[in-house]
Amino acid sequence: MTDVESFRAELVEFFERELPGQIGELPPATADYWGGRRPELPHPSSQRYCEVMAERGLTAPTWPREYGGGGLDKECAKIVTAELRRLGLPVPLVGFGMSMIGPTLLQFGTDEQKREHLPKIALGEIRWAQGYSEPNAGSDLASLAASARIAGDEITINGQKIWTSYADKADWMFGIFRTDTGGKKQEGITFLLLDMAQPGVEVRPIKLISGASPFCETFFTDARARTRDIIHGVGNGWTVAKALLGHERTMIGDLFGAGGRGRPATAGNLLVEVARDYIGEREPGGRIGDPVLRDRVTQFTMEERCFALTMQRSADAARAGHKPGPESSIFKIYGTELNQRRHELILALRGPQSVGWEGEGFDPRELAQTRDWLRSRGNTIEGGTSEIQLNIIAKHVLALPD
Amino acid sequence: MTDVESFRAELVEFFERELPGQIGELPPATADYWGGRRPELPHPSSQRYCEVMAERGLTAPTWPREYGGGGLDKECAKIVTAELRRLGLPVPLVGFGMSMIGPTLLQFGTDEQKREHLPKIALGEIRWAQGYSEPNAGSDLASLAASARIAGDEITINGQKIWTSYADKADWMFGIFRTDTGGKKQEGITFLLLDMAQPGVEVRPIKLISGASPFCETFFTDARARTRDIIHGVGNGWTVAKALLGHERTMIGDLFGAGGRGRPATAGNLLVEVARDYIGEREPGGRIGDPVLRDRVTQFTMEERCFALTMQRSADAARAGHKPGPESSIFKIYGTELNQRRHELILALRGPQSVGWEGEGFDPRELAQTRDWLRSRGNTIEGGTSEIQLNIIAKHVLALPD
Amino acid sequence: MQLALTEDQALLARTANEFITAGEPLARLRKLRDGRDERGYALDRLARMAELGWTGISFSEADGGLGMGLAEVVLVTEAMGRGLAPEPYIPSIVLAGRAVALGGSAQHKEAWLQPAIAGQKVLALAHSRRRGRFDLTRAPVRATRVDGGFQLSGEATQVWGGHLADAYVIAARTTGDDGDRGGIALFVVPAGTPGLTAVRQHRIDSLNVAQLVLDGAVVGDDAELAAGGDGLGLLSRVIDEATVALTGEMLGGMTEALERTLGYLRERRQFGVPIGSFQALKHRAARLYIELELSRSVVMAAARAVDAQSADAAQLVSIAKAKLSDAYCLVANEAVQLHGGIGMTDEHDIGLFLKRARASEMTFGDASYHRARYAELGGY
Amino acid sequence: MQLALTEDQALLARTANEFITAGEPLARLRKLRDGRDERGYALDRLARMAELGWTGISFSEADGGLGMGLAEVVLVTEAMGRGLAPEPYIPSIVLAGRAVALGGSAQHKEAWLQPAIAGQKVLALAHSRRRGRFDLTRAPVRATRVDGGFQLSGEATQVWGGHLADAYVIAARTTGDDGDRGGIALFVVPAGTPGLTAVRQHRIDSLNVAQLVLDGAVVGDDAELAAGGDGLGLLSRVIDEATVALTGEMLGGMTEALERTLGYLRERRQFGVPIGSFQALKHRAARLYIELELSRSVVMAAARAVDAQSADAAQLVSIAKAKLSDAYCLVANEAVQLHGGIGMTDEHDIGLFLKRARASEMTFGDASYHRARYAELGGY
Repeated sequence: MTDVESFRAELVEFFERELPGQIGELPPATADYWGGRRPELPHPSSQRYCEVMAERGLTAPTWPREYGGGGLDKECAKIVTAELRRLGLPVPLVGFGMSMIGPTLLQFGTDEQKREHLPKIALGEIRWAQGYSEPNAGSDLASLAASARIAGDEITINGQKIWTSYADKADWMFGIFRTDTGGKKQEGITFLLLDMAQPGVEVRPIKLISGASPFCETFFTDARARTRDIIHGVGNGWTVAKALLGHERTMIGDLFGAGGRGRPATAGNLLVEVARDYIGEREPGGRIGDPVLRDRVTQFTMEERCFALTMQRSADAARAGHKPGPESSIFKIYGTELNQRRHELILALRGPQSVGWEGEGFDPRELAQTRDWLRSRGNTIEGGTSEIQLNIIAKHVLALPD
Repeated sequence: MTDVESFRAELVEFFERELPGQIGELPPATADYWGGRRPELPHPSSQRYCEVMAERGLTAPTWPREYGGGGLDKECAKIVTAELRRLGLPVPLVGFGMSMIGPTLLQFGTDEQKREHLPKIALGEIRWAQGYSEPNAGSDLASLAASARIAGDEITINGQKIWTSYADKADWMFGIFRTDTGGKKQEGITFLLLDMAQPGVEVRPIKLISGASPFCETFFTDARARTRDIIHGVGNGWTVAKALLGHERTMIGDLFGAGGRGRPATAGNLLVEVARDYIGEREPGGRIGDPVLRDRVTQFTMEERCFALTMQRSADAARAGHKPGPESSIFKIYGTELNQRRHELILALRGPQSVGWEGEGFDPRELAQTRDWLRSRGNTIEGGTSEIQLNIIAKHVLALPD
Repeated sequence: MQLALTEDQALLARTANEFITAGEPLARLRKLRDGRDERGYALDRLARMAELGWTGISFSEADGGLGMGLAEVVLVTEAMGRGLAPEPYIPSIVLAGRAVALGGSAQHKEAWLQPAIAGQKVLALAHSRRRGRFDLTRAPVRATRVDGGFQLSGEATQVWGGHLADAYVIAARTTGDDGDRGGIALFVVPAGTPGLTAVRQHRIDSLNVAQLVLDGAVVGDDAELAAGGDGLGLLSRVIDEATVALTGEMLGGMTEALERTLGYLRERRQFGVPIGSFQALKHRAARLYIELELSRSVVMAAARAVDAQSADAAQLVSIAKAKLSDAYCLVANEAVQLHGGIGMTDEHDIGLFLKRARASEMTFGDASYHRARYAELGGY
Repeated sequence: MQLALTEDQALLARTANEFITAGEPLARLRKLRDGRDERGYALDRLARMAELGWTGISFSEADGGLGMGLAEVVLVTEAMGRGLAPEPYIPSIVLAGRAVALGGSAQHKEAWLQPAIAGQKVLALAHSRRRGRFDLTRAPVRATRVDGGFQLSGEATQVWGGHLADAYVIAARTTGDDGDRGGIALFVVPAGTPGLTAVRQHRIDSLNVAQLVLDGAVVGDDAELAAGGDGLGLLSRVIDEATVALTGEMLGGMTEALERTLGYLRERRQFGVPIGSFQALKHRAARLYIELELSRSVVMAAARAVDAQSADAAQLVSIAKAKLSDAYCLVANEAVQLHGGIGMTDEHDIGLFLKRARASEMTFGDASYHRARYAELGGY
């Protein structure tokens, strides 16, 4: 049998027989594990599961072995994902290490930098945060002001970052800082890595309208970093930052897009269930009672399917060896808008039961969904506002003049 | 009894007894009469009706008597309109003389200019056209190029105008021409009047996608005008032009707005009738058969009512002596968009019967409405595009920075 | 119908706005919310509104009111909406108060209406049950005849102003079933009546709403409003009046949300210029402004139509609520989006309007409910 | 299901586009329209498409086809849509041709299918009557048994490609009534059959459509397709296939309309700059582009699902037609608006797309029809 088939066989052998033996009860597919020095365990065996998988390079299947990856080609990597899904196992490790700084290091890092940082990411030892936006540098990111002063092989950092996701749970930060205030603002920006466990770094969570605090403000007061942790050289940070933003957009699109981890693949049916439950049906199992809401459910379900198909088309093109087409530029904006529309539609279906905050008179699913709706309002702002996405499409895809 | 009451009494006396005696059969309320040297008669007695009304200054009730008007105050003028409506009589005379250049002359004209031109307008002797846009000066009107060279009391005009409504039926044109190519483009523009019945003026109708030709291109080759017909002085044309555009916007808003002459006041019910006719009803006289289309009809009917109420609010404020509020800035854009939405909704209701052009298989109302729909696509372009309207609102009403 | 403010109305609008803004309303709302204030509003503010005469606007002189109408009420609620003022003016005065005024006996009025108008007592009206959506025939409570009165059992939800209220007007079904237009009665039930308990509910807009549980509470025949009359008719009428008052509040809220957003667009700088100079944002702001003007017109019209009891009053109420529900939610969504990052933080005030917009949308019927109702009333 | 083009498919797409653009399509359409050409399309172009093999794509080798499917057909129709090519490829090949292929006897195929594939004869299918909207159970014709055959009477409208066609596939009701799924049969009726007349109809898109009048035309039993079988089933199947082909055409049309608009935005100057530099217009163009990408995906998916006869094929067809109807009309409206004054003139080509978009929307069901159908199929 071919290498691929034998690889799948090995994998199945390992997943089905060895793995349970080494870990005992396996975590459910929904248990996202982010790793780090102070790991949160969605399931008792999450950490152990991650470690055992990491030993085999299965936390980062496509990364080279010498950097803690599995050294697998695309096809084998796909088999890993497929088998995990088939067996109802979670991806062993998620986070910005895997999805953002890892790929960026592979693209821009020196061999030394890769050797130092990638294995710790793949092993789940270090959890990363992203230091990009500042209070006065949001959509206009390049006008950032947080400064990095280089003296010898030491760097001193001062200023503030904002919207740093889970900075309060992260160990290291990758970010962009100003090393030169003269000249074009895109120049004089340097991309570097720093350990957040130091007195000069203070993190304050930001409370959102949903009540959750996924973002933080991070304050730097003579914080220290090492010149060896500068990626792609002093003053070349903007190039690195933009490449990384690409990874981020794709990730967010995947997350919110139909079939993405951000949502149940069955949202269509979920909506029908909610409609039947809250609006009622003509006859048992029959049409949704209110034809107008039924039409809205259908309209949304159709849009969602069109988006899922577009993501599939992009993936199929990639598999067929074409480079990512312009269609990928719509994932972030449309995926997040769909997520908002989905939540607003559920509000409409649940009616007055959809405006509860806590306590009496609302059931837990209603309360959770209301919070999710509030949270979703930020989706079109975080990670590059929809307005910025539209600018990008107009300029880079449609070639409209500045 | 008060003057107002006695005025109404006289009016009724005249309308009900004298008028029929002098004219015989009266034209129906729908018969718009535009006057001019080559008048089109929507009804055999249209011209006579106009003349008799003009003798009494009732074609332009609020204009001063010495200029052929009725010299009536607002209140009496309103009585005239009310009585005409009550008796099912048409406004005796419509057109750009009455609605655009007339008011502009009253505002900017010299006494001599008023004496010469206003009476001919009020009597319906001269029909006017508007010479504003040019192929390369549409939204950016101030960049117009058609030139007027002044020598002594003679003016020589060269260049082209476009979108001149009914120029092929007009006798005189009011328009803006460039008298100075140096300096700021708004300067060096002069507003003047010219007789179109001369060899130097050539008019070509423009066929629209609806098949109709309400607009023309007008070409000037050493056409002649008189310096005495320059309004508000050489180089001050932009001021006059903008004031006149104000009159035009209001007129278009009125025309397309709910209750406006451009549409039946009962569009709401009309839509219900069309829906019942083409979609069917649950039971005779009952609900519209398709609840989703029923909801769309309702949604539109509501929007239309909100708009009608906004126009009423503006009128009531004016009556209460307040100057036109910012709400009037929305009439043109929203009135024309409503008109488009109304037509698109009717298409949806009529389904496949709504795509006929002529001949077999479509009834006359269907064909007429399809043409009206096509024509309506231009409503948001002519008379200042919706984009320009939004710019105006953002700048002048919302005070957003340039 | 005149869609212009009279001198007196303009004055009232100014006074109301001054009163509300002077109270630093949003800071106050936050304090009540974050301090988990049990009542969620300030009794003394309500009393102050009574002193200013606003609680008496829509009642006859005979009932101790000013004999004006909703045309004036919406000016007060509009100001409240601008400041998201949490005082139960609508539920106590426009909803329950009017129910007592229209259907109550002299005793009812003396016991409850006059004190409510005086701002001394707070009334609330219970008309909906969980999952009952907006259908008024789905009464939250069942009333069974007992000797000399009725026994009430059932559970009402999101009773506006219902926590720590002094008395409740409760919609109960005496006969028939959901969907029947007959068999609904309104009872006045004082707080503290055995078998009646109110539990504070917490909504995204942190207004005072309560779950009202009736467990065999007994009331006398004299507790019924418009006894023997058309209970549902009376209920519908006061709900319509309260709906108009609410659209006034929503108008104020969307006006404030838009103005704050315009201010932000003028001041916030990115790429070296105010973001309000970007044409795409300008056009969106202009679109919101159009919605605002249309909304103002229909609120004024609905108020005047109900005051004049004109034939199409109910239809205009539905247009107003449908329009304001859609427009306020749109403006609030856009307001958050245009504020960018800070717009999604709890710390920034703009989010409070988003939450209130949604809660208002779900009160007295959302847009699609009112479109269906409009069509019913229109006979198609 | 692979949503990527194979080498062969990519080649086919290129060839089709070259063929269409080489024919200066829009000028040709104008000539046919303004010259009031009776046929409204060019027979030789149809023959040329046959030579290129495109008419045989979706037929089995046994029937003289290439044994490919809609995945390839939509590449041809997409090119046709870009150029608004008026040739009756969809009605003659995808609609009537497939009906004969799926339900016809050897004689039917020899007499009509082979010549149609060869581009020598033109077929058309009559399935709708005036005011029948999109309901396939409302057959335009009634068929009554006569000795050895049927007598057909009725009137079909907007029969695509039906003027000067050589033969017609006619949906007729043999028993039952509107709404019944049974009792519908398809008959092949040659042009010139006594009692059959076709009258050219003129639509905004100036395509060849005809009113087909049957006045007691008699056909033999052998004229029935899928005799005794499920006539409506066969009709629905070929309508679904033709719908997919049409969505391909619509995709081509909206692609072309958007590209022309983008070109105009880049070149047209006002206020001293290209109007494409105005952010509000940029954002609107980007929105249209998003619609275009979503549309392309669903057209590819629907074609492949029908080819694979997968369980959700019919639902995907409805998504595709609903999406393309809305998206093409939106793009066409915006295209005219963004072209400004010249956009509303008959002289400018952009208006042709507006007209075709609307006519396509009203063919084989509009968006709201297909949303309702999708929900039915989904059992809710």
